[in-house]
Amino acid sequence: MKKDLNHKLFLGCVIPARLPFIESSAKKVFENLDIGMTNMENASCCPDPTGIPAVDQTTWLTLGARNLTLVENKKDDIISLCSGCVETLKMVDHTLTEDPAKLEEVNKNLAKIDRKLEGSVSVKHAGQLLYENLELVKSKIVKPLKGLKVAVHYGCHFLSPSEIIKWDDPFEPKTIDEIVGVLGAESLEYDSKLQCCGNPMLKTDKDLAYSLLYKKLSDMEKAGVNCITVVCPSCFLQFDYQQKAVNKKYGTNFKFPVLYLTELIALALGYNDQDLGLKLHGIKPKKMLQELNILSKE
Amino acid sequence: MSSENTKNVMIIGGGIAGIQSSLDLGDMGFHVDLIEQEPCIGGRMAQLDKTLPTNDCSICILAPKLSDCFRHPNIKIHSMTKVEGIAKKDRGFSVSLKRQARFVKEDLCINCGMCVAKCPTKVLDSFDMKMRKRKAIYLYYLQGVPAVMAIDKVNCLHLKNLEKNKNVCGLCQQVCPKDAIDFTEKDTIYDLETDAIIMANGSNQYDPTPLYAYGYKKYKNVITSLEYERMISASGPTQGHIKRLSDNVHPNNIAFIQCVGSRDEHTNPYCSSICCTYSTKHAILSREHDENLQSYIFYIDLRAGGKGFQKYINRAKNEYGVKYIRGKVAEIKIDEDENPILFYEDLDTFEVSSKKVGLVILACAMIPSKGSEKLAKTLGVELDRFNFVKSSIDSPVKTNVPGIFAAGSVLGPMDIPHSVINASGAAAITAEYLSKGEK
Amino acid sequence: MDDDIRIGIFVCHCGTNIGGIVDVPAVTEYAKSLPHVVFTQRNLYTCSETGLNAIKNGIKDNNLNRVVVAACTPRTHEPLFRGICSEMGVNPYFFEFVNIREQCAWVHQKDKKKATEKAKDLIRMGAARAALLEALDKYQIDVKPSTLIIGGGISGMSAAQVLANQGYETIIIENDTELGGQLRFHYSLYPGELDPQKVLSIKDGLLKNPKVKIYTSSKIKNIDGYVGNFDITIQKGEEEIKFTVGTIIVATGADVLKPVGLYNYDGKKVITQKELEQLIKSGGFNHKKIVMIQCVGSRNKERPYCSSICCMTAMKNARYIKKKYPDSEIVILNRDIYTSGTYQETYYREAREMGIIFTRYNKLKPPQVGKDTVTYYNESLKENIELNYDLVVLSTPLVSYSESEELSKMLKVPLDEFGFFLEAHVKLRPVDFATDGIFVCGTCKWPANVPESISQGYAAASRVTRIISKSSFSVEGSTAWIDQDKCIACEVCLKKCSYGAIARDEEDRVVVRTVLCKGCGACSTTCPEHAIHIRHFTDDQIESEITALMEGD
Amino acid sequence: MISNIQSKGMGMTLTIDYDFRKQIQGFNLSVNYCFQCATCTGICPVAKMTNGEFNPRKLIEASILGLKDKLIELQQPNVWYCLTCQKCVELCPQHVELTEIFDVIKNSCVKSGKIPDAFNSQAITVLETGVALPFSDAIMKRRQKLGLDDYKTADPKEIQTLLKGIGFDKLLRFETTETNEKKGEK
Repeated sequence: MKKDLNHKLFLGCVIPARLPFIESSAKKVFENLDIGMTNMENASCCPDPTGIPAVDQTTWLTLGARNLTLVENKKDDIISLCSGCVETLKMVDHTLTEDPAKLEEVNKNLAKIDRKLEGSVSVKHAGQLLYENLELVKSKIVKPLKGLKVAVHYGCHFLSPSEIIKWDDPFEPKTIDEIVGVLGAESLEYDSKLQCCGNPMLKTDKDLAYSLLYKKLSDMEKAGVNCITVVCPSCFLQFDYQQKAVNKKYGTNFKFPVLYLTELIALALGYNDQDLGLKLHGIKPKKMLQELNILSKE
Repeated sequence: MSSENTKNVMIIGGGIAGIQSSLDLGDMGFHVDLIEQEPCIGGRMAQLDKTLPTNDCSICILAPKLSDCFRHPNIKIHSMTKVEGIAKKDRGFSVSLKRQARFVKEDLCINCGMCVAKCPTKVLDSFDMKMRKRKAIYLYYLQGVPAVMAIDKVNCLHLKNLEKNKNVCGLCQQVCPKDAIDFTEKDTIYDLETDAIIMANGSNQYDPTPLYAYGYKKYKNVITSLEYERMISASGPTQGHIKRLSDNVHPNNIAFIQCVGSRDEHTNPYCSSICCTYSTKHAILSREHDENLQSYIFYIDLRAGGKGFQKYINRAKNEYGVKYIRGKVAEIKIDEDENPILFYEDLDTFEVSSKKVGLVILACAMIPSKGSEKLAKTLGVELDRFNFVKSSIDSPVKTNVPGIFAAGSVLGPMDIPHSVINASGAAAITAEYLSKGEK
Repeated sequence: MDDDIRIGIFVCHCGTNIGGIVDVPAVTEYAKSLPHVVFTQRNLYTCSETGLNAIKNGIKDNNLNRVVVAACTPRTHEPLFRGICSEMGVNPYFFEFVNIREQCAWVHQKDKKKATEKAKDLIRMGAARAALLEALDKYQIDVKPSTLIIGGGISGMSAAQVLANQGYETIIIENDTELGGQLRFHYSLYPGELDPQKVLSIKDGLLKNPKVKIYTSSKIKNIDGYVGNFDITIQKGEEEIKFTVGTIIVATGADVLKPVGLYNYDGKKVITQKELEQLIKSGGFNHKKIVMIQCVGSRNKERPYCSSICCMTAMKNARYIKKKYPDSEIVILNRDIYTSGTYQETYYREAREMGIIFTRYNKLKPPQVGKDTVTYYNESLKENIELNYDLVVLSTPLVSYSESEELSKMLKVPLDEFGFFLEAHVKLRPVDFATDGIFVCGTCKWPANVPESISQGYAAASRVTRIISKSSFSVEGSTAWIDQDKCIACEVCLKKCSYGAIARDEEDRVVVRTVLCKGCGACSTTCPEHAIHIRHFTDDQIESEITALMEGD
Repeated sequence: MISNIQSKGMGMTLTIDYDFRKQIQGFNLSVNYCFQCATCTGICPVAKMTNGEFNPRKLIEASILGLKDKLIELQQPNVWYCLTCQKCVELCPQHVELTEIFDVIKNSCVKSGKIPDAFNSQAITVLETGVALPFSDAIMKRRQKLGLDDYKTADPKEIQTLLKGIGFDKLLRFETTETNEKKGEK
């Protein structure tokens, strides 16, 4: 039954407006795997689960509910590349399904823009969708990612709150590690694997955000990884763009390229750095990938 | 009232509760059929090292009762036997029992152990919490009653190959001086008429594997309290030596974590009642094994309401240097030497802390025993929301079925004195029930 | 004569309890060399069925007439081994127990060699004594199939109900004017809202039962006799009533501590939980700001125990109030919350859900009860927090009645340091006394809730039934006897005996009432004329042990 | 009823603000379930990093006790340090939804005019553009280079109608961000 749903890609804000190469890699992967996907138009901010509910929970619920009204129930499901968006949409959906009084209140507000939310909407992270199609991915691999030692960073909102996300175990997740393994790369365990990257702390205390990140990077270094994989654009921003800030603050020399999951898959499916716009990353992965013969050295 | 009693009582479960009910009723003159699914009676208490608050050796005070049961003219032990079905009779019940083949004749075996010495097959021993191996022919435990061997059908080379029409091994049969081995024995189903039943089928311990934050099974030096009980037991897998499973090294400090799988809405919401005090016992015994060993007990609320329990805890603090730390451990990690590191907030100093120890013992909750639900269904006995037998405040050992009573931890988590009390209580209520209508 | 003595010695490894310290094979080998010893054997666990069979075979195959077991303690195991001797036709008093576990392996853990030497010494002593042992018989006493229950609270009534319904004569004696005990003061019982009247309704059954005799407003005046035949004198008003019963159950209950001098307790604005219950029951409760303080007068230096029922009681009352007045403000100041068990924890969670506030105080910085406010220090938040109240309720523990002491003396049963009755064995004999025929249940033993008190009542009834379902009871054969030729009738022994087993007979001689005698030896040691002897512990026997000890190298 | 701080500093005595308690319970009843086991603090990465200066358990304890001044005025501990990583929610044995309760406290802070700048400016961006990060020209070029289609987001007017309808704009501080806004328009 779920197979018949049309996938609507909810892009959110960070990916289309800051990290379009992630969107590009994802679309290439979906196309390659023949998974139909269309953009979900007219969406607003999900809204950001770390920012907007802190200001006003009602606003967060209402705006989230508006996004849910954009898909046609029972025919569409929402796929997102951002763990924050997935969390917001799933939680809003869950809250309003469980609490009819809140739904009524939200619909009263939505009525002002001629919208109404009816029923529950299925929301899924792209990482989950790809895991569910892992055999398909496996069959399409042309360039196994041999030699790639990956630090998988699940990030918080991909897993939690698990009772609502209902996906991987928050303290013993394995799905992304399995995908990485299937791609021919190796996922290395490291101490603070399940710790937050620190991105939301940038809003409150930059130094603390850096120390959270520093802890992770140090552990990754200790484990001997050569790149980082994430499934969330906020985590991507934190790892890719704030590594320099950490180096500056701590006098370190971390240079781990960060690859979003679909970029990793795309590489295994044979796309090159130009297809994927890898040079747009803060820390360029090209050299490392070339050394491992994952990218050809022209 | 007469000593010439002709009534039968069936007691399901041969742990301390079932034993106590049997002895009381047997002494009153009732004929007791004591049903035990394992090869020997004794139950959980047989697995324990010492008992609190007196630190009596558990098996030492239990063993005389095992013998009393075995030698009692009014008690018949049905080992390796399970209840399969039940039918209501005019008065009492007809119970269908399934006796698993022992392949050793109970009346012939003299427990000389020659068969065990010859048996080539080693199996993880569940009595020892799978921390040691036993043979495919084995005595359930050293002081077990009936003191006869049993053959583990699943693992015995001869029996496994018999199905394939191959004659393999059979060494035990060859060496047995009493010709007690009988490979032809079959499981038997038989009916017993009984006038009343006492459910005393006990409890189990929560398996903490799903609590990934604690890393049980992932970290070798994180074990359960029942495993630790076997470890410190003189007859246990390490002969009573405290050892880390990672490197067989004796730890210098041990952490005991309370409320593992209890007081937790994710697992079991109830309080397991006995852990605060049994962990205190473990800490005291650890110190007795090694006077330099430091124990830490992490708890939420310290629950020691039983007789002498608070004093026992005070003794642990003052005489054995046990440190009680209020605060639930949130997660455990390990260092490169597989030393567990605990993360928690110390609610005495209110510091966010971590502590590195040599060994961690998880005080896992008591949960209903495996077959409890099925048995209750068979008997028509109502269970509570946690799958313990439902009883009421004013009749604490009665079930919803007239003529069926309950005793021990089948009613909920409880310690040995409580089990003994309501085992005797159930015996009294059973006697009262069976005397009605006569006088 | 000497040739007739054939001693068998069985040395127990007790797993590694003994075997890990004492060199058991060496000790066993040594035992062979002792006089009269014709057979020795060592066993992994002598008390296991395997070990017991070994003793049986040893007796049978070697014609043994004396059995020595060197193992643990006679306290737990002597009856078992004596039973085996009996079974094999050897008089049970030809059995000698040598303790090489507690007295060797455990106390000399650090010196295995000396532990082994001491074990040899003790066995040599035991073997010497065994040679001099004499056959004794246990006394059979006729048992009256009746029971006296002291205390008509829920525990005693539960015991009475079970016994009377089986047709046994049951007599209840109650201090108060009616049966019911503490339950009478409750308006409901946790965890449901069970009406205590429903639980107390067993009283009606007892009142109607012809087998039950109830004496209210009565006191025990004197208890004499022994298991099977206790002679009881009670005082009811002016009247003295005497009767004989076979067994006794002590179910005198407990009192609730009145916290005089604590937290400005005044019985009006600062009251106990029990007083709150009565206030609610009488319909006079109309307070909205309640502060409860837990562990008042318990878990302190004076009473270092947890009364185990106060947290649940506080919650029951708080929940009642919250239901009656949803806008009421209830704070329960506590040190630990005791909601041990299945429904209890749920009860606590529901209480929190209802909005009852639970917050911890530190024992060293107890809350201060002022005129209208209670101030407590919240250690975690490092703040003093002021709580307005119109009622403060103190949760005080159950404490023993002062009358217990007198009763314990009459019954010759012990009390613990808090005045609660002390059972025979805290684990395995929780409702027995060491004295035969007397049992204990309910809160006179330790704080307990209603279902526990009922279970204990049933359990005591079960233990009683074991005895009174048979027509006779056998008692210890090792007793004192007085050599009338030496006795000067000074009565020193009579005063010394704690079992009332020594008395003047019709001929005015000082004699031992054998069925009461426990063979403790207190009389013998105090007799200035050495006129009292203890069977099974004769001077010869003891001296032989001392001599054997001195013979060692 | 407002909890009153009787005197500052030493000897300060707080009282329970039952209205504030009710307010939190009204949004999320799970706050009541807390029995102060401190699992949340033990797993909290920020509590570890700040040596307990940030402490989720204390936030819940102060919420149960309705210590409004402590939470909102003094911000001890400072609720804005929560990462919303939800590790505490996952482990809490009593199913206390800490992150949501912290949102209630944060909302109260906002209502008292205590909104941190970064949250304020993000909220204003969402209010005015419908998205958290507006599309710049440079990004549009990059998208084209990567072969990505135009991505049509919500009509800002519709979002403004919706959010102003629920009074979101009234919670925010505009004076400091107006200059940013103008910059953005250019």
